[in-house]
Amino acid sequence: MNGEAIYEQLRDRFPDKVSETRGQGPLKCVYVKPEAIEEVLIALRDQETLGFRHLSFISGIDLKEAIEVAYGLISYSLKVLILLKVTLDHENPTVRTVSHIFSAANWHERETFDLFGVKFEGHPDLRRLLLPEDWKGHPLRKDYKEEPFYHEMPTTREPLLGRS
Amino acid sequence: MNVYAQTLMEWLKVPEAYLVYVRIGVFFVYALVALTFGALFAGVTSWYERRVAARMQSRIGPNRVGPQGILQWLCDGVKCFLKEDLVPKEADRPLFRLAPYPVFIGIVSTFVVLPFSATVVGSDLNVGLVYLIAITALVVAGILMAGWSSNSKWTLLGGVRSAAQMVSYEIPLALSLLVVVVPAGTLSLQGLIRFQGGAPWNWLVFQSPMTFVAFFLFFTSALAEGNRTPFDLPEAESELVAGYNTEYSGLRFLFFFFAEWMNLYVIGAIVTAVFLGGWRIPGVAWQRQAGSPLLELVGFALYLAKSLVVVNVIIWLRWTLPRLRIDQLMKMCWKYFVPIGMVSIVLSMLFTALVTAVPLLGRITSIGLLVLGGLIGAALLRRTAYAFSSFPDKPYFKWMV
Amino acid sequence: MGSFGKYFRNIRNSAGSILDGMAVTLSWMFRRPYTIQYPDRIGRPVQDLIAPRFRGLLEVALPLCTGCQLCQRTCPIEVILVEVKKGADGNRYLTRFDIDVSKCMVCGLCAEACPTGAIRHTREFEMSCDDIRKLVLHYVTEPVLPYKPSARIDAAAVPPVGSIVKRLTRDRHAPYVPYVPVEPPSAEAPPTREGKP
Amino acid sequence: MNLQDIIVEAEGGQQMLLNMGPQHPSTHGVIRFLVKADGEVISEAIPVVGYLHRGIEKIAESMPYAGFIPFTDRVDYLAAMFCNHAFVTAVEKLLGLEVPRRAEYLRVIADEMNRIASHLIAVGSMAMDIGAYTPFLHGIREREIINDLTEMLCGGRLTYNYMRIGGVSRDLPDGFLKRLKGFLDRFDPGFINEFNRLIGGNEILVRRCAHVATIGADEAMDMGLAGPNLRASGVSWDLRRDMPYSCYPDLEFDVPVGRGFRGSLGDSYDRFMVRILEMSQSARLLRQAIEKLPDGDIQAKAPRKIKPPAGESYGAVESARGELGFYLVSDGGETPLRLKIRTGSFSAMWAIHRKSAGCMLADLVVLLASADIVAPEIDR
Repeated sequence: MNGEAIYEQLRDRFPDKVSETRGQGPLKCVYVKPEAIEEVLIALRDQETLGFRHLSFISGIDLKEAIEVAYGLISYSLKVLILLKVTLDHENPTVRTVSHIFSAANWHERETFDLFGVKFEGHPDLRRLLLPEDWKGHPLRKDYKEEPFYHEMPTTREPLLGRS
Repeated sequence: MNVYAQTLMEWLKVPEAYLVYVRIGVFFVYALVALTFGALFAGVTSWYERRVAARMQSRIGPNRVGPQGILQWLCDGVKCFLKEDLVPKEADRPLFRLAPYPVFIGIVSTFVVLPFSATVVGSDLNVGLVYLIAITALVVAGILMAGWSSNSKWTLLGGVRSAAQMVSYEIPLALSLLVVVVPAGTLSLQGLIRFQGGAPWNWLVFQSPMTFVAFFLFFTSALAEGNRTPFDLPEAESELVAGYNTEYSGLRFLFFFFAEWMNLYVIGAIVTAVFLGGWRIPGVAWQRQAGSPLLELVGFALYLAKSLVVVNVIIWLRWTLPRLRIDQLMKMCWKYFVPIGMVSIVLSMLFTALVTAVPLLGRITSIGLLVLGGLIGAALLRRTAYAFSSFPDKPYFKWMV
Repeated sequence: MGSFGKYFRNIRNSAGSILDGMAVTLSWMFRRPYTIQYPDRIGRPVQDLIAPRFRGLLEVALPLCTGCQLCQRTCPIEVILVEVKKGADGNRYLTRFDIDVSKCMVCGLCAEACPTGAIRHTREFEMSCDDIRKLVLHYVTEPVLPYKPSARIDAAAVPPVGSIVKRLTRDRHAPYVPYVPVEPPSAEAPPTREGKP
Repeated sequence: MNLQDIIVEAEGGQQMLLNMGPQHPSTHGVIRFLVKADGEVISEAIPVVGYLHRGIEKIAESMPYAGFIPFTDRVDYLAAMFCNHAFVTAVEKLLGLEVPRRAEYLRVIADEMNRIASHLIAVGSMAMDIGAYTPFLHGIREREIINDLTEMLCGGRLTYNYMRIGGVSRDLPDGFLKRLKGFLDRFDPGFINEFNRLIGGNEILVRRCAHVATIGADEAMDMGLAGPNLRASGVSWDLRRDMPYSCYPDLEFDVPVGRGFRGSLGDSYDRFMVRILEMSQSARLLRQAIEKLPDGDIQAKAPRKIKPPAGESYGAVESARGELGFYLVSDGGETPLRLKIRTGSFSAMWAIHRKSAGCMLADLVVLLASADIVAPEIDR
């Protein structure tokens, strides 16, 4: 079973919650309604014929007008990777957590929160992961401006190579 | 040493009334000599251990200071002298400053009873073994003081581990010595050595199956007492940073290390004295050895050589084995060593009674155990030969690089 | 008997495994150590022991440099600065070729991009010094005419790999001397072909 | 709850709060744990990561594709070749580029050499954390030979920057294959046997590792473990075999799986042993790759300025630390729109957080070493 067949199956099961297969290039994806992401993932994980037991990654994508969160899942039995996406509001991106479905999602969601500011509702421990707790802003958003100083430490260095 | 004081008085024709002063003088000189010996040994061993470890790890090791780097320990010592003696701000200052000394004293004081040869001994106490066990317990106090007073959690963990470990291992240590004391009938170290003979089959280690077991028991417990791998939990680098001495620097740190390496010799010397025939020369009665300076010297050389072999084995073990976990360490002590020690004492008594009745049995047992020891050695040699044959690197005998 | 036998077998195996380990460490006491005694006591410069492709400090052979600035554009982190200026005589002169060694991550992309092989990796790597500004290597000390691909060049005019950077880093423990920008020659000074770095 | 609250809570309670790291001998690199402990027994070890966060994913958004390859070296300093490989795979998938066979073989040779080097450090440093220093240096010694080989091959010993989009940067130098064969002859079975005798079978090590931090198969899948850590739990999953890339389909190899070698399935000793078995499989792969190495180009015809069409791709390779994936989103420009790096250490660190409860302090060190954590891979 390849990716497209799985997407087809998902659409059959959740007709109004899973979109058409979209995306260009080698990796296609389906868009899932943000409120349905939990049940879709549970279905993917628990259905015997699918067996998507491995959450490979959760990644935010900033498209300037919206923020997407991509879920990469691998099935050990089908040996295939699929990609699900949810589209969120750019200003206040919020989605339900999936950390109770895949515990691996815990840290991936914390990272996405840290770098994109996506709030995962119901996450048990939504703190910044990589950046210091008092860091301002979410650096992987396209509108992020780095502050010149962090705790009075300059965040940039004068280049040694200056043009004459 | 009293013998020497006597001789000196006769030689110098000093009146009898001054005996006590001459004795004090002789003791003072002896203390200096013993301390210098210990210090030199600790220093050179610290270099030697690094060189040996390096070769085991296919490195070269320190070889820059002096010929083959033999003066490396002097440099390290001078460095420690020059470093600032830091005391952490929140530390318990008096205790922190005091802690290295009990450790140091505990180790150095063993030289009172440790013999060098038939007559050269600080004082041949008739409770020598008890004294040894008692005085080395000071080390625990020092380490616990260091761990507590540094006011750091890592040092505290190191100190508490050390206290638990050393207090526990005192028991198998004492038990294994008792196993030997039963046939020998004395607690004095010189007495134990006199009881043994020069030839291996007369050594206490091969005296009975129980003493053979006690030898391993004692050796292992002594390693645990001395915080050597595989029992170096109090200073387990990868777990506790550096254990109880994490916060120490400069001279006080040096004291800890000084004690550690001097302890190597102490372990080696005790093992040699109690189990491996001490300064006895094969085929020479101890009374003759006590009289002649030449034989004394030969005895001392033999004693030192055997101690060095033991020290080498300790170093060798350290660079081979991983370390145990604290619960395994405790389990080993209380579930294996203590019961084995106790059973050994009882059996040792029975065996001693048996051997008194049938002397031939004792001789046969000794030879049998000697053969067993040889078999263990042969197993090691066979494995070494296999190690050479299974890896393409050729043997290489140039040691000075 | 089963559990009793197992108990003793366990002891035997444990002792055997420890003896195994001790035999291996003992055998290495009698084998050749693998480390070498850097930096001295190895008989020849350590640079000679390194593989020819080793990516060490970058150097620029100015007689080969066309001033195309391809390296500058390829470099992902702006380590290279090349400047070409017009002189009073109408010729274009190479007035600056700086490499910020403190920042360079020796990836080798510039050397791959260079069409003439002027910028290249050496096997030199010793560059420790006490002032980060000394880590900017200035290859152009007087204005140089860029190399023309059509021109024939004497192979002997190109310094051997490593010699240039060796000369530049020789005085790295001397006090820092500020860099004086190179200007293209004015009308009176006659231009030279071989720029001495 | 922020860190300050955790500290206050533990200090006020009956537990001791130990601050393990970021400078601690066994937290390889800079990892910090806030360890809540009752004496030696840990009730929770909270990882505080991010000390090595360099924002590589952010850098990628302003780097041309070809110029980003050196940065991937910095993702995992012990196994940089895989990061190269995963990134170029992702870009090649996006471009639809066919890589010449010889280049694929060269990539596999470089990968497998790197896998041996990385596993040597993993098992060696695990022995070191347990207290035996010598095996670590024996591992380093063999790794040094591999380092010399990669230096011959691409000029770098740690940051290789060997692969290019559409191939590799340089062909094999003279005498390389002979030296590699010489290394393999001494390494497998000679060195592996010796290492097992020195430490692998050592009773103390076995006692320290067996039954420690056991991770069952279901749990391992749930926590997203990958690579040797997952296989040690009994899940036979290897991207090289199951989602084949490069020239792995041509080569024959086994996937070692943990089976409770001396303890229970998925304990620290299994993770140790699986790595040792994998080294031997890598040697086998290398021997085959040398045997089958075809002639031909080492570089596909890639445009000078790489500008992939808009789209997404996921390039994943089986790194020494498991599934290493580069999720690449391109909007058709010269730089990626988004690059997400999925690493094995990241999920392993999460597993350590989960499994630390109930361990002893010494077990945490074993767990940390057996999961083979590399700090920059977590933080990126």
